[in-house]
Amino acid sequence: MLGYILRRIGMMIPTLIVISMISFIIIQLPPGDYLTSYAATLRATGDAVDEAELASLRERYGLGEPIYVQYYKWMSGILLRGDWGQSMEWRKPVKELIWERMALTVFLSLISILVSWFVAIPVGVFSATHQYSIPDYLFSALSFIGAGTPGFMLAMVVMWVAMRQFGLNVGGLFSEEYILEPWSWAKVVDMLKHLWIPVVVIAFESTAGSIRTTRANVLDELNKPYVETARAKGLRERNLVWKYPVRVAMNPFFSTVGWTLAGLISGQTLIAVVLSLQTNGPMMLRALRSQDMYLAGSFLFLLSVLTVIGTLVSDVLLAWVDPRIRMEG
Amino acid sequence: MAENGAERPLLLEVKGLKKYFPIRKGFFSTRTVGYVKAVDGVSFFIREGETLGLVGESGCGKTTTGRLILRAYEPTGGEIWFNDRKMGRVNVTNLDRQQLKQLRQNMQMIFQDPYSSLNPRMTLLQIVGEPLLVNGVARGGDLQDRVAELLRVVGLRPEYMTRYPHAFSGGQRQRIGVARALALNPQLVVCDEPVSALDVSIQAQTLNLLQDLQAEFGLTYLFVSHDLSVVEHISDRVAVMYVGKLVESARTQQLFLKPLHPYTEALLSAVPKPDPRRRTEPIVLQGDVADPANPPSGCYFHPRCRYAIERCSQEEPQLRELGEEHFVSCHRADELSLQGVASAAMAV
Amino acid sequence: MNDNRELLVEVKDLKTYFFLDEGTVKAVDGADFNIRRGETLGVVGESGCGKSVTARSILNIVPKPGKTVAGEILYHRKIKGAEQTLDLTQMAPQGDEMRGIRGAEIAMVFQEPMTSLSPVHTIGNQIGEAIRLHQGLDPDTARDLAIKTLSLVGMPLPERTIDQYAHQLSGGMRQRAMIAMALSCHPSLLIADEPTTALDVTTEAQILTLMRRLQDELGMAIMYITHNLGVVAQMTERVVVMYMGKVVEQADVDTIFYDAQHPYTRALLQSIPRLGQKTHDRHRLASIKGMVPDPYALPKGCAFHPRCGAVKPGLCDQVEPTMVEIAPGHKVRCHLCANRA
Amino acid sequence: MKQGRKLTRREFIQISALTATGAVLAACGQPTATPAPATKAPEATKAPEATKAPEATKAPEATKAPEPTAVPEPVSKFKEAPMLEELVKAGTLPPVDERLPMNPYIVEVAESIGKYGGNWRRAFNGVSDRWGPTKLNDRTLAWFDKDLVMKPKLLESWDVSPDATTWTFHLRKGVKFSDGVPLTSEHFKWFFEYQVKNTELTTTPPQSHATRGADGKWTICEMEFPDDYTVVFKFAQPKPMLFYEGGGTRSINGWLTPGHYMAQWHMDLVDDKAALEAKVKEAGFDSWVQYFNDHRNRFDLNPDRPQITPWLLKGSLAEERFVMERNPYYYATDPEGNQVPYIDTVTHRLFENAEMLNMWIINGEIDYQARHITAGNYTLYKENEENGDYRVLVGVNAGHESLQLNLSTKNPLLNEFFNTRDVRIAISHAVNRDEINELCFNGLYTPRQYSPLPMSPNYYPKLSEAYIEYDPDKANALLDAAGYDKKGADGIRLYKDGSGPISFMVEGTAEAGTPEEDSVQLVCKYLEAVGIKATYKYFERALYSEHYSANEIEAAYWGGDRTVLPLVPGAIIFRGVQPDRPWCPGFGFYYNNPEDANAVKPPDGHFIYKIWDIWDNQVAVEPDQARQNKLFEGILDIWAEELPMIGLLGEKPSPTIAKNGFMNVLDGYPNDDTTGDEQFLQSESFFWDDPESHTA
Repeated sequence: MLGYILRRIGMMIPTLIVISMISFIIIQLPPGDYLTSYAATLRATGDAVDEAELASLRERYGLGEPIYVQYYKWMSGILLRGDWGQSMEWRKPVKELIWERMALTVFLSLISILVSWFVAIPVGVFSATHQYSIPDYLFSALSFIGAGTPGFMLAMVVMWVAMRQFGLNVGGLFSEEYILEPWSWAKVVDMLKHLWIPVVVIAFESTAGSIRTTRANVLDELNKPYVETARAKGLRERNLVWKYPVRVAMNPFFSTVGWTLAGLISGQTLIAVVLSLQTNGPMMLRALRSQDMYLAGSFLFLLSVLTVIGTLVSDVLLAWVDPRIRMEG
Repeated sequence: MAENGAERPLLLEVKGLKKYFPIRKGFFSTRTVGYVKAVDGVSFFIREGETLGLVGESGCGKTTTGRLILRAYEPTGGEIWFNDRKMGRVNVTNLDRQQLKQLRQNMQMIFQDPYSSLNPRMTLLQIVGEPLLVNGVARGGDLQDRVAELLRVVGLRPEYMTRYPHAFSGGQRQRIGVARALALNPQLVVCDEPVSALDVSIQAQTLNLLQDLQAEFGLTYLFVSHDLSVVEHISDRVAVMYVGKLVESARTQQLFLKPLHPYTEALLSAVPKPDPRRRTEPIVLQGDVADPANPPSGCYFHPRCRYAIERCSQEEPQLRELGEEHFVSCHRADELSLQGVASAAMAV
Repeated sequence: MNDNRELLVEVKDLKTYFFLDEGTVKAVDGADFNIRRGETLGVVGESGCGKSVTARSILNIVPKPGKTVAGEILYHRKIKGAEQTLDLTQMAPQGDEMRGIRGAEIAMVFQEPMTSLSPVHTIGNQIGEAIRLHQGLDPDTARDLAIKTLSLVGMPLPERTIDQYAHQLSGGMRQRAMIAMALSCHPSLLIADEPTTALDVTTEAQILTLMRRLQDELGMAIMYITHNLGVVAQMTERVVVMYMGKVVEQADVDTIFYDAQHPYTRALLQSIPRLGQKTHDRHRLASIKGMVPDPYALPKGCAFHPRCGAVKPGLCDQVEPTMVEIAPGHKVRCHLCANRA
Repeated sequence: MKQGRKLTRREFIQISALTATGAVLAACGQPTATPAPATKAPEATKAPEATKAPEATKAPEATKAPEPTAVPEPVSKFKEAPMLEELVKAGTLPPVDERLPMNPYIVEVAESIGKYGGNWRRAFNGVSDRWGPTKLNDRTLAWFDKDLVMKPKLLESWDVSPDATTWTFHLRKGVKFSDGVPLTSEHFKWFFEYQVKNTELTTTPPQSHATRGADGKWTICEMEFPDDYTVVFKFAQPKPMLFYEGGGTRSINGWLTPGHYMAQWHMDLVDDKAALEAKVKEAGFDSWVQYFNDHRNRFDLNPDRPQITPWLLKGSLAEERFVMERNPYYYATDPEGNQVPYIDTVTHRLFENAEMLNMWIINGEIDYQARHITAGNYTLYKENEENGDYRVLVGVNAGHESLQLNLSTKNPLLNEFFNTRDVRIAISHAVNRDEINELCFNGLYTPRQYSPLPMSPNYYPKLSEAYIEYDPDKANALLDAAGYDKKGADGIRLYKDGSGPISFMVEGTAEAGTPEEDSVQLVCKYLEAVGIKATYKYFERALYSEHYSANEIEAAYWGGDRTVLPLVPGAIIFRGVQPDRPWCPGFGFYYNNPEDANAVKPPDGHFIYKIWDIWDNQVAVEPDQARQNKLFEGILDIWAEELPMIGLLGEKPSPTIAKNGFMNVLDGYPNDDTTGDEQFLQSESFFWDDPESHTA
C-alpha cells in the first residue's frame, strides 16, 4: 500500500504541472488584468484613478510580460522558495493570506461536516429502518427542502430572523470588538454565539443530501442477506443495524471525505460571502473577480492539488474501511 | 443420433483455444502481474445438428469458451473453424468486422439470466425483431410476421409482441431469449446455462423446447452448464473442463457410464442422486478448485486426485483418444477403472 | 413409518402474509408439520412456495411487510431437564426471550454464503458475536471457541481463517464459516435454507457430507430447505412438499420418492433429469404445464388445479382440499386422495 | 435626538449656488479683500508672529524636539482628549502645546463644538477599498470650506507668481509627524530629490512636479527650500492648477515624504545595501523599488510610517477589522482650541457583500457612512431608521445617468449620424426624463444634462437645462430635417444612403434588475419611438473597458460625475479625454497621444478642437480661479450648443447613514471624489453627543 501511495504521488506530479499551467491560463483568459479591473472598480465608486500608481503596479507585477514568463516566475517561486507570489489586491504574500484564513476555514468546514454527519447519519438510519413511516416522510420532506433551498438564501433568512427577531449581531464569526482581540474565553463565547448561523446553514444543506444518501445506502444494505444472518443470530435489532448495514453504508461517506479537502478552500463560498465569513471561499471568489492573478491562480492550483490529493485520500480511506478493496491483490 | 452422428459433417472445430486475462494486481496497482488462464488450449468439435455439453465447475472456463467461439472475447490463441452456411469453412479468429457480422447471423447465444439479458425498455417485437432489422432481413409488416412466427415457435402468443419483458415470468423470458436467438435461423446456438436460473418445472419445459427446436430446425447446440443431469439429458456428446483445460470428452452415455478421468468420476459421484434408496457416499474432493492464475504443476487436478502418482505432479497430460471419440487427458486413463453412474431404472 | 423421537417444533396452521400495495401475498397459508429432535426434515418446493418464509416465521424474523397472522409454532424446549413449550408466534420478535432462542437454540444457515457474511467484518468477529451474545463469554474465550467451531466444520487453518474476511474465502469455506456460526451455540434445530444451491457440485458434496457428520456428532434436528430433489433424497428422513404457501404432501423420504400421492409431487419428480437415465435420444422430460400462479390472485379451490393432470372439474377448481393422512405419517392435501384416508 | 443646526439640502444648495454666483466676483481660494495681481492664499485667522529667520536649510535632526522656547504660549492654550491627557501625565507623550503648531489649523464645525471620545464604526470591502479610510484621513495641503472655497490647511499660505510658473508654499511652524518629528521643507525636498528625481522610483514625472511643453514632453520643475518652512516650485511652463493636478487637497504623498523614516528603505540612502536587498527579498518583492512604493510608503499598509493624518493606522487593511486611532500630534483644533479629532478611534469592518452591509446598517452597526450605500435602498434605510437608531442624511451625488454616443465610432454611417448635432438634440428631446425618474428612481433625481451641480461655482443652467424637455414631435422633426426621414418597414429610420436601419448597441455595466438597467431599457424604448433602434447590452466591466479602450464601442450608458468642482479633476469628461465615459474615446486618445493605435483624429472643424483650445490655451493657463471659472464657461457654452453627451438625470441623492448622536454632519453636502465624499465636512470635526455609549 505504501508503494501504491508513493506511485500515485509520483503520478500526481505531471498532472499537477499541467493543472498549474491550465490554472494560470484560465485566470489570464478574461480580458484585462487586475489593474484594469482595479481601475474600473475605482471609477465605478467614483474614486480618482492614479495613472502613476497603475503604471508602477503594472511594472511591479510584471503584467506587461508574456504569459510564459509570468508563469515561470510564479512556478519557480513556488517550487524554489515556497513563494506563491503576492496578492495584488491585498498587497500581501499569497501564502500568508491563504494560511491566515485556513484555520477558520478548516474549523468551520469540519464543524459543519461533523454536525451534518451527527444529524444526518442517525436520521438517515432511522428513516431507512422506518421506511414509509410518518417520521420518514417528514425527514424526507425536510431533506428535500434542504436540498432544494439555496444555501445563501437560507443564510439570509436565518440572518434576518436572528437579527430582527432575536436582535443578534450577525455576520462574520465575531462581534466587531472581538475581531482583532487575542483569544480569550470571552472571545470563544462570542464566537459560539456567531458560529451557529453558518454551521446551521452549511450543515443544513449538506445534511439534507447526507440524509438522502444515508437512507438510500442503508436501505440498500438492509435487505442484504448478511443482515438477516445477523438477525438470525439473535442480535438486538438496533445493534445489528448499526454494526452491519450502517457500517457498510458508511463506505460512500469515507470515500467522499477526501473530496471535502477541496471544499476546505472553495466550500460554501456563496454562504460565506452572504455571511461575511472570513474563510477562503469569499477570498477566492474575490480574487477571481478582481483578477488578482497570483492569488486566484494559487487558489485554483491549490484546489486542484487538494482534489488530486483528496482522490488519493478517498481511495486510501475506502481501502482502509473496506477489506474487500484492501485485501485484493 | 449419437450412433449415426459420426457421418455428419463437422460444424465447428476448436483447436488449442486460449484466453488469458491479465491480472492487474489488486486495487493498489495497475501493473500486470500474471494471467488468469481462463481457457488454456481447449480443443473439441461439434457436428451439425448435435448437442455438445460443456460441463465443469464455476470458473473452469466453460462460459469463456462459449463466448470465444462467438468472438465476444478476443481469443489469446488457437483456431476456431466454423463451417458457415454462406462463407464456407472459416477460421473465426481471423475474421474481419464485416465477416464477423455475417458470421454472427449463423451463431447465436442464449444467456443464463433471463432477467438481465433483455432490455426492459424494449417490446418483444423490438427485442426479437432487432437482429432481423439490423441484418436487413425483414422490416415493417414482414418483421411483425416473422416475430409472430418466432414467438409461436417458442410457445408464446404472438399477441404478446407489444409487451415489455417485465410482464413475463422467468420461463417465458427465457423463451423470449430463445426466440431472439432463433430469429436469424442460425446454425449454431451457444446456450450458456440456459436453465440454471429456472425452477424445476420450468426447467423441464425449457429443455423440451430446446430439443423440439433442434429437431425442427436442425440446430446445433453448444450447451454450457454445470448441471450434470441436465447435460446428460440434452447432450449427444459431453466435454468436461477443469481449470481452463478440457480433461475429457466423449459420447454422453460413454462418459457417464464409463468415465476415464478421475475428475469426471468425482463430479459424477458428487451429484446428489434423487433416490433415497441409493444413498451413496460421494467421492469428496479435498481442497478447492485450483487457482487458474496460479495452477499447480503437472496435471492441474493432481493435488485433489486420489489416483495421483508422482508423474501427475510433474508432467502435464495431453488429450488423447482412448476408444472411439473418447478423449481424455490423464496419465493413468488406461490403467484405472473408474466408477460411472449406474444405469438404473427410474423410480415411480 | 413411525418415529417416536420427541417433538421439537410443531408448526400448526401457520399463516404468514405479506401486505403489499399490490395486494396481500399469502406466502405461507396454512402450513402444518412437525420436527422431531435429531431428525432431518426436508422442505421442498419451487421458488415462492413459502418454504423460506416458513423458516423465517419459526425464527420470528419475517421481514416487513410480512406478518404471521395465524397459527402456532410450538417449540418444545428443554432447559436443565425441564420441559417448556413456547409458542414462537406469540413472542415479541425483539424480546429477550425470542432473541435468546434465535441463534442459540434455533440457528439458520442461508443460501448465499458470499452475501450472507458481512463484507467488512472478519469471520471471527461474526462467529464470536453469537458466542458472546448467547454464552456471555469474554472475547478471548469466545475467540477460542470460534476457532474450535471452525475446526469442527473442517475449516483448514482456523487460526488464520478467523481473522479473514468473507471475500478471502472460497465459496465452500464461506459456507463452512456460516455453518460454524450457526453451530457455535449448539442449537437444537438448524434451519438450512438452500445451503448448497450456490455451490459447485463437488463443493456441495463436501458440505453435505459435513452436515451429515455434524448431525451425527451434535444430534441437532435439521430443517433442510431445498428445491433440489437429489439433495432431499440424499439428506433427509422426512419431506414436506410445499406449493403456493401450503404443505401439499408430507411423508418419509422413501414414500415421497416411491409412493408420492399428490399430483404436484409426482410431476415434480418426473420433471427432473436424472443422472444415468440417458437411454434414448430425444427423450422428453415430463413437464408441469403452465406456470406458477400469480401470488396476488391464487386460483380458487386447489391452487394446483390449473396445472394438474388429474384435475376433477367442479371439485378441484371449487373446493379447497384439506390435509388427509392416508397412511401413518403420510399426509396429502388433494381431493383425489381424500377417500383413501 | 439631540442635534445642532441641521443644514438642509435645499439650504445647502442655495448657499452653494449663491457662492457659485458670487464666485464670479470672488474667486475661490482667494480672499475677496485681496485683489492682488498675485493670488495669495487667505491667511489663517491667527497669524503667527513674523516668521523666524531662516535658520538653516539643513533638515532638523529627526530626534531633536522643537525648542520649547519657540512656543512661549501658556500651557492652557490648547485642550486635548482625555486619553491623551493620561498619556501626558504618564510621561509617554509631550504636553499638547508641544505637539501642536504655534498656529494650528482651525477646523470649521458644522454644528457645534464637540466632545471627546468614542468610536466611529464604518464598513469596507477589502484592501482595494482603501479609499474609504483614505478619504477619511486625507485632507492635506489645502481643503474646501463649506462654500467649496479652497483654503490652506497644512500650509499656512501660498503665493503664486502672475505667470503661474513660481509657487511658494509657507508651512505651518511646529507641525509634527505622528512620531513627534517636526514637518519642515526638508520633507518636501526629500520627496523631490529622492523620489521625483529618482528614475527608478518614479518612471513618469508626477504632474505636480512637472509641466508639459508644446512638444508634449514633460519637464520636471526646479525647487528651492530657502528655509525650514518655505518651499518654492519653479516650473518651465505656467502651472495654474498645481493643487488640482497634484491632488493637493488630498494626499500628502504627492508632495512630501517622511524621509527621516523612509530613508531606511531607499537604496541610495542606506549604507548596507545588501541588508536592504535581503529585507526586500524576505518580504517577497523583486526589487527595493517595489517594496518602497508598494508597501513601505503606503499609509494603509505600513503602520510604522509617520503620518500627519487625524487618525493613525493600528493594524492592517488586510484584516477583517481595520482600526485607526487618533493622532496625538494632529495639527488642528476647533475654534475653541480643542485639539481634534474629537473621536478616539475609527473602525472599518470588512463586508463581503452589500446585503451584509445593509444588515449592519439597519441593525444600527454603522455610525456614519455614505460609501457603498446606494440610493436604490433608500426606502429600506428610511424604514429602519428607528430600529437602527440612525438617520438617513442625503448628500448630493455628482454623478449623472447619461447616454454617450461615440462620436469617434469606427462605423462610418453611425459616425455621421452621431456627429449630426440635431440628431443628438433630437435624442435628448426624445427621452422622457420625468418618466424615467419616477419609474426607476422614485423621483429622487433631477432631470438635467450632464453639467456642474447647482452648488458648484461652475453651475451653468444654460447647459443643465438645455434640451431636457420631452418632445418627441420635435425629435422626429429634427431627425427628418437632418436627412434621416426615410423609414424601413419596421418604422426604424434609415441612413441617408438608404441603408439601414439605424441601429446601435448601448453598452453598460448595469445588470438586469437594477434601476439603472431599467432606465437604459426605457431610453431604448423612447429611441425606438422616434425611429432609432438602440439595444442595451450588459458587459462585464473588464470587457466593457476592453471595448472602449479599443474604441470599439458604439454607445454607452454610464455615469457622469466630477461635477462639483469640474476643474479640479481637469474637466476630463467635458474634454472627452476620459475614455470610460466614451462620448469620443478615439478623440481622447488622439488628444493624449496622436500616435496611439486607437487614436481617431477629429474631422477638421469639429467642435472638440474648440473645447481643447479653450482648455489648453485659456483655462489651463489661467492662475486666477475666478477667471478660470469664467473661461470654463466657454466650454460649457459649446456643450450647451452641441450637446456632446446626452445627460438624463442628475443631482442624485446620496443616502448617508448617520447614527443618532453623531454630530457635525449635515444633509445636502456634495458627494464627489474631489471633495472627499462624505468627509467633505472634515471628519476630525465629527463627534459623538454621548461618547461614553459609543466606545469601541
